[in-house]
Amino acid sequence: MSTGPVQVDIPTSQSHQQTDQLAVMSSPDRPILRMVDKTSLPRSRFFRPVYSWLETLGDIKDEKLGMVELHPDVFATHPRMDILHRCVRWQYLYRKINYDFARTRAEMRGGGRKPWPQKGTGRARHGSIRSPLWHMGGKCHGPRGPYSYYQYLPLKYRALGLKVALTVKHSQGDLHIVDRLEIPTTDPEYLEDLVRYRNWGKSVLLVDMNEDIAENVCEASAQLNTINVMPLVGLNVYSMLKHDTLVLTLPCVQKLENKLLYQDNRHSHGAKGTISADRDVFGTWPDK
Amino acid sequence: MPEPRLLDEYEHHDFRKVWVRPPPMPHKTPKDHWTKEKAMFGCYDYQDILGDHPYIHPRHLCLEGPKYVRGFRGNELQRLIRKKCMAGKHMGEEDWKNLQKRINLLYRRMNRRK
Amino acid sequence: MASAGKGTRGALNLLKNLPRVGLNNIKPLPGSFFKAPRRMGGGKSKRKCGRGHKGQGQRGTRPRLGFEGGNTPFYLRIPKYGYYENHSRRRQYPPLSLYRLQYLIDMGRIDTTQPIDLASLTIGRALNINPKRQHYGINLVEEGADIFQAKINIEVQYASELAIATVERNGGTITMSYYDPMSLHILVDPIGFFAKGTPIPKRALPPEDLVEYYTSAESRGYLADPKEIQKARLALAEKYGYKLPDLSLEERFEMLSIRKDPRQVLFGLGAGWLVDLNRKTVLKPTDPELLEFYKS
Amino acid sequence: MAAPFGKFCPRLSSRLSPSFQAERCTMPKVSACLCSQQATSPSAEGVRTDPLKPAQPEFVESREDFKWVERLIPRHQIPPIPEHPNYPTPCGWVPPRDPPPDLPYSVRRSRFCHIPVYQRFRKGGSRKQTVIAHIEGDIWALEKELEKFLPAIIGRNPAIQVNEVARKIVVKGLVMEEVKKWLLEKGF
Repeated sequence: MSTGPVQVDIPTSQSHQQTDQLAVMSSPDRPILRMVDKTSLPRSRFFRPVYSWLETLGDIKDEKLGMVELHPDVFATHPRMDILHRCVRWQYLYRKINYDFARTRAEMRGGGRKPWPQKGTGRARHGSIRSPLWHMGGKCHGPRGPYSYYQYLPLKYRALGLKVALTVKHSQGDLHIVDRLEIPTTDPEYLEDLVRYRNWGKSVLLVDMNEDIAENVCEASAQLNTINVMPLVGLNVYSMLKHDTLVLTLPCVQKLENKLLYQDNRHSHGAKGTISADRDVFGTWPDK
Repeated sequence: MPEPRLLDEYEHHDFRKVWVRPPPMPHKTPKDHWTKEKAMFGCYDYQDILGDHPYIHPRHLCLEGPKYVRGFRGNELQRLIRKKCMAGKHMGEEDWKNLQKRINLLYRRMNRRK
Repeated sequence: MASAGKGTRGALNLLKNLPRVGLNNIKPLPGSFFKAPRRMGGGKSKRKCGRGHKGQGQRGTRPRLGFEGGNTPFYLRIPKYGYYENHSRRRQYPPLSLYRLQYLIDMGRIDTTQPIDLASLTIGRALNINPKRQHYGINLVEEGADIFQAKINIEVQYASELAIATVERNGGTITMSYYDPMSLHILVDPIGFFAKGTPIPKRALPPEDLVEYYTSAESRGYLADPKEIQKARLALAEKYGYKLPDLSLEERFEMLSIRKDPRQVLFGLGAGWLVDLNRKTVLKPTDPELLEFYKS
Repeated sequence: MAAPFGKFCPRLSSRLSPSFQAERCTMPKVSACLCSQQATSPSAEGVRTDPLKPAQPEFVESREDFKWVERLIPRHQIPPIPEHPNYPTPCGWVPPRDPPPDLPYSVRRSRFCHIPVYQRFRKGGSRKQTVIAHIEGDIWALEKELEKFLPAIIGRNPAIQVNEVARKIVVKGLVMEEVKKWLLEKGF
C-alpha cells in the first residue's frame, strides 16, 4: 500500500542506520513534527521508534504535512491476538444480562393434588400435574434469570489490549494521524469522498481529544453510519476493530502514550486497608 | 421464497396434480450493524485508563438490568440472597414466598454432603 | 515473507500482508477457553456417574467429619494446650529486614534526607501494615546487617540489638516508639484520614506491659532519658567493637536529631490540628480548652 | 445542529460528566465550615448572635505547614532509580549494560528494574519451573544458548518450553539464581 505507514525497520546488528534512513525520508517540506522522549525508550536496539505521516482532513487530496515519531511500547508492541480477543470478549460480556427465566414445579400454579390414586387405575404413578415429566409441567434445571455475565479483566490486560490494537492498526496501515478534525463543510459527501479517495475502507473512526468535537465533523458524521466520531476517553478495543480505519489527532497520540506508559510503570494498587486507588482525594492521581 | 414445483412422479396424471411446497424458512430481516448504538458499542469501557477523572471501576458502569445483578456474578443462591436483601422490601407476597422456598431448597442442595 | 524477521518486528511485518484484523477474525489461544464440560450422568456412559461403586461414596452417607470408625477421634484423644490462646489479640509486628530497607533506599523509594517513619515506609511500598490484623508496627530484623550502609533517622516499633547497632554504626539514629491502633490507622493512610475532616488525635501512651520496653535506653525507647540513650549508644559500640560516629559533626545533624513528641502521630503536624485538603491549609485550634485537651 | 457526542451514550456520559464527578469527589467540608467565618475575621466581635448554637472553636490557618502533608501523598508511579557513584549498589543491584549487548535477542528489565526471571510452583507445588519473561528478538537463539548453559547446573539435558506468543521461556527445575546471574553477565 503506497499510503501505508513508514516503518523504519532497522534491527540489524550493524545498527545506527536509523539516522540515514530518516534523512532520506524526511525533507524540508516534510519535517519530523513530533519526537518521542528518548529517555522513556528502553536501551535496546529492539525498541526503536516507529513513524507515521501527519495528514490533514482539510483537503480531499492526500497531503502529508510531515512525519510523526511514535513510541514503540504503544505503537509497535508484540501483536498479542489473544489479548485482543479477551478484551473484546470482556467488553461484550461485562454489561450483558440474560433475562431468560423458567418456572419450576414449585412456582407453578396448582399441582398439589395427586392426579389419580397410586394403585388400581392401570395408569402410571404420578404425584403432581406440574412434574417436569408432564406437558405444561414445571421446568427443571431451566434458566433462572436475570443473570449477569459480569467479569473483570485486569487493568494491565486492558491497557495491553489498547496497545496491541493500536499496534495492529498501525502496522496494517489503518492508523492515520491528522493535525485536527477540521473539515471545510458540513456536507457528509465531503467525508465520503475523502474516505474513498484515500482508500480508508468502509468504516472510519475519528478520535478527538475532548468531547467538544469540531461541529463540521460532528454534523457530517451524524448523517453517516459508518463514519463515527469519538473522544479519546471513549476509545476502546472493540470500536478500533469494528472500524476499518482509525484516525487520531496529534495531541491524542501524546496523551495515549502518556496514559498507556503510565500503566507500565506504576505500583500495583494497595491491599485493602492501605493506600488505595479508589480513594482519590485530589481529584486525580497525583502523578498521572 | 422458492417457487412451488410439480412432483415428477405425478406428472402423467392429469386429474391429480400435486403441488408441493417446501417448508417455509424462517423469515430473516437483514440486520443493520451500524446503528448509532451499535457503532458506539463499548465506548467509555476503558475510561479508567484513558480518562482524567478519578478512577471509576467498570463495575459501576453497568447501568442495565436490576440492581441486584449489576456488576455481580454468582450462582443462583448468591443471586437470590442478594435479591432478598436489595429488593425484598418491594416484593409481593407470592414472589416472596417463592423466593424463600427456592432459597431454602438451594441452601439444602448446596450444603448436601457429596 | 521469508525475510519477515524474528520476534516482534517479524510478527509486525507478517501482519502487513495479512487481511485486516477485525472482530471477525480474532480468536483466543487454543485451549484457553471453551473446555469441554465434564458430563455427569449424561453422554455415553451413565453407569456410575463418577461416584464409584456402591456404598457410602455413591449414596452420600459418609459419617461426620472427624469420625474415625469407632476409635476415639483425634480431636478428643489429644488434650488441649494453649499454644494459640488469645492469638487473635496478640500484637503482630511484620518484619522489615535491613536488606530490604537498603534496597528501597537504593531504588529511590525512600528519602533518606528526611526522617523515616511508618508513613514514609508505607508510601514507599516497603510493606503492608494493616491495623485490623492486629499489626502494631514494624519489626526491624537484622538480615542484611553486613551490607547495610545508609545513614538514616528511623523510627520503628521493635528492633533487635544487632539491627540497632548496625544503624548506629553507620552514623544513623533509631527510635522505638509505640502507636496505638487508631494512630496506626492514620500513619498507614494519612491522606484518607485527612479527607474525613476530623482533627488529628493524640497518640496514646503504651500499655502496661510495653512501658518497660519503651522507657529503657537499651531498646532506644521514645520515652527514655536522652542522656541514658547516649550512654547506651556508647555501650553498644563497645560491645560490638565499632567506633561511634560523632553526630554533631554530621551535615545532617539537624535531620538526625528530629524526634516526634510522645503524643504526636505525624511529623510536623500536632495533635488537634485539622488538614483542609481542598484549600491546602492546616488549621490549628486557638481555643484554650482545646489546647488544654490536646496538650502532651 | 451538530449532535454533541454525549447524545450517543447519554447514560454513561452523564456518569463521566464534570458535574457528577465534582459531586462524587466532594470531600467533607467540615474543616472549611469551621474556618470560613472565623479565620477570615479573627478579631471579630466575640458576640454570639444565636445563643442556642454552641460557640464554634477558633482556628488559625497555616499554609506553610501544608508541606508536611505534601510529603504524605502516596506515589503511584515507580520513581526513577537515582544514580549511584559505583555499582553494584550496597544491596547488590546492577544496571543493564550500556550500550546493550550485541546479541540476536534481548531480555528487558521489569518495571522495578530487575532481571525478569521467576520461580513458578504448580500442581500443588510439585511442578517446579523457572520462567524467563520479557524476551525480545530471536527467542529460539536464547533457547539454544540455555540448552548449552543449563546441563552444567542441573546435571542433565534441560526441559525447556518456548512460548512465542507471550515471549516467555519456561525451564523445568529451580534455576532462578543461576539464570539471573548468567543473564547479568551477558549484560541485560
